[in-house]
Amino acid sequence: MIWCSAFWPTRYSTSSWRIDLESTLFGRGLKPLAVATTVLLATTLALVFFYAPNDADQGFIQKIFYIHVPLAIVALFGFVAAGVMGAMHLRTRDDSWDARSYVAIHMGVIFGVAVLATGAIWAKGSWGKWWVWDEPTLVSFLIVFLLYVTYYPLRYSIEDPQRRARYASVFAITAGAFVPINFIAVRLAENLVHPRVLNQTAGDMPGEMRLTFLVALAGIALLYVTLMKLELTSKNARRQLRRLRMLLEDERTGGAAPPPVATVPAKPV
Amino acid sequence: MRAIAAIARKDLLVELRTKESVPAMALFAVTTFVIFHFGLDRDRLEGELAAGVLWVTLLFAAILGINRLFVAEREQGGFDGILMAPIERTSLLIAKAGALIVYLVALELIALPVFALFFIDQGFWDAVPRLAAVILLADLGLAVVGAMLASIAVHTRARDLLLPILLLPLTVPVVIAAAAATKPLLSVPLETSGVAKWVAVLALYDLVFGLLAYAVFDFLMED
Amino acid sequence: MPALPLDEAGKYVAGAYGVFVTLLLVYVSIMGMKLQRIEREIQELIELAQRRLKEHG
Amino acid sequence: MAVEPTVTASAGPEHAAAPSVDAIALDRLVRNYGERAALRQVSFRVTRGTTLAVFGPNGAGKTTLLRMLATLLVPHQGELSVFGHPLPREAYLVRPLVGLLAHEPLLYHDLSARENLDFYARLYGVEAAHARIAYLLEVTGMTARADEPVRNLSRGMAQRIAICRAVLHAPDLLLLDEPRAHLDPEAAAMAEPLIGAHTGITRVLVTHEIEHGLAEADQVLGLRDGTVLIDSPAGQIDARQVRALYGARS
Repeated sequence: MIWCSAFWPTRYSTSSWRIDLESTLFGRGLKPLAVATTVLLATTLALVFFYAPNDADQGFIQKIFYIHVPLAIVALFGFVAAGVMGAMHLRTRDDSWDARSYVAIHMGVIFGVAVLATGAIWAKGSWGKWWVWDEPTLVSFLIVFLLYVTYYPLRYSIEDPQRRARYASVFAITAGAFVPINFIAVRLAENLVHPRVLNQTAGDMPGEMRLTFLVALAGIALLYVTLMKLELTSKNARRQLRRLRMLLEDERTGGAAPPPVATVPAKPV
Repeated sequence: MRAIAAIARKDLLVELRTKESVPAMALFAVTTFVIFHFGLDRDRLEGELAAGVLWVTLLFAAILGINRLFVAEREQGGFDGILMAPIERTSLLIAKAGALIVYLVALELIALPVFALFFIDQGFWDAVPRLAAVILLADLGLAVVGAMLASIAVHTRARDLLLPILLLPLTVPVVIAAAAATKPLLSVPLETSGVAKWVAVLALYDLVFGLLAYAVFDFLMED
Repeated sequence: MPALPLDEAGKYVAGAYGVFVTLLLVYVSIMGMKLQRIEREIQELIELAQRRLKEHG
Repeated sequence: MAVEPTVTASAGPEHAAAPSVDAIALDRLVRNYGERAALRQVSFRVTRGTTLAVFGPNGAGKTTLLRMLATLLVPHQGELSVFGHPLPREAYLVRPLVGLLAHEPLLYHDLSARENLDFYARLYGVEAAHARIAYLLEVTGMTARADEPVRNLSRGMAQRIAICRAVLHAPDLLLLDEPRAHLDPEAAAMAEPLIGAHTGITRVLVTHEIEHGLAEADQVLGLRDGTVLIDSPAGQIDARQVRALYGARS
């Protein structure tokens, strides 16, 4: 999972999230990542519209494939990765893992919106209606999306921050395990053979198409990682500000450093 | 084991005394069948339509029972009493899932005959043995995921709203598999093709989420 | 369903990529607003710090 | 008067660890609630068999402290051990030794007093449960009302059943959160042999009745905003100093 290491904050300390004002910076590797993403996405667009041949039977409409499928794959891997981060949070009690799990799901849901939108447009273009039930991957993606959307009401309906982080992690793990099972069940239920175009990802695509697809996939994956790093940086900045405000407003300490607030990672079990 | 028996026994005793969950679930199911009759405007159902009506009704009736599962613990201090006791905390999950299976079976003992009476002409009773296996496996899946989600939802503010929206997507595979397995059993003439495949999917679901719920439950109870 | 003529298909493809870009822009603008909120909050904290310095200074 | 049947809790080890070990030991214990600290760097010790009285205004962290000793809350920082068992790692060894009498009676309203006690006896693995329950019900004068649902009992009677529940498994540490609340004098006298001073059990008594608390305590702990302001033997503290805890913010 290449992106897991990419967004690991460069100066990772086990107490990275413990707020004693010198905590970890998430934004360190952001600039190179952003540059790489823009370059890759630009090449993707160029390849899609000037290099990849038109699909034999779907024609020009098939070009949506290069955006729709990578978004779906990256979103799903993001969800499963969020489950791993949730497990890491439960094991190490380090709140930064909970933040990563939250942001990973948040990004997955945003990418999910794009997947469903582009999927609907593609369905309208090639099959004449905005939604098709006999398209198993689209249907199972919708179910996964409906599940992950409930992450927000779950998170905001728990007051105690420690418990909220724990329950969010349990959700991330459960939903992460759900993704493959859901695909199996829906795939078995749809007796209709998968339309030719989408199962081309199995590699029997002509060379140019596969190259374009792989570049697109890399571009979208990097986009996911960059946006996630951006979100983590902004969340961390806002959290630091809240700490700073508490520190300044608390007239009892009047600026003296109060005890660190975040939880101590218990000895890993 | 002692703790599981103690908690399950307590739950069933409270249910027998208050008759809070099962009657409500049964009434809900029968009324839903009537609504389906008018909604679909059908006097007789078979095959996938029958399977669909049956499983959608059972799923939503189950939600009523799951919503009530941990309310007594939350409102009457049962959580503190149990979490302070020298027991494996996962016994609470197993006991609650077990109690939920008992409620579901009680619901099905009432709802299925009514369903057959309303919609099935004949041949229902020779489908029952296989149907019972499918139903039990589905109940196990609902019970495990339901008990885990109920223990999460009960600690939140909007628990009656949160539980259904969390549970429904998660139990889609159960409904798909159960309905697909029930379809041949309720078709006229009775078939049995494909039932095994879907029973396998149900078993896989129960196994994965059973292990997962067991593994994470301690974290849900910790404070 | 026969392949659409180029101009009509083009509409859909443009629509799909358009949706992707707009979502991206919406996200960037939200991040922009968050950045503004952070700046304003830093402003407030600086004033608070100066006041705190005067009191304890 | 019924004779108290001997009680062996099959679940617990042969009662507490070696007698010399402190009943309770806290070292810079911290418990947060989000950004706010409920307990800040709390440290104190309680020797076996003694009674610690805990005083302090609302929100001082008294209940948080009790719940941590009852293994219901996990420490966020610092060390906490009961009878030498560090928490939360060895919570399962501590649980059979601790009894909690909280604000809530922790009883199921739809079950009768006897059924509630029977349920907890099964949880704690109390042998000869029936004899033990019968004895406790008689001592607290609740035998007559033992088979009605707890829902029908008054708050005072429910408190008596809660006392039976707290001592059901003969704990070595009793955590009492304002035990005499809702109890009339007669009931309080009845509860004396179970949770009173001379039972010899280590007790942590949270109360606002300063004179009564001081009289019963061997050691006094004063808490305010999660920090320890008073920690001294009962003899060296008078009611005036304790009352100062509740004054306006200094």
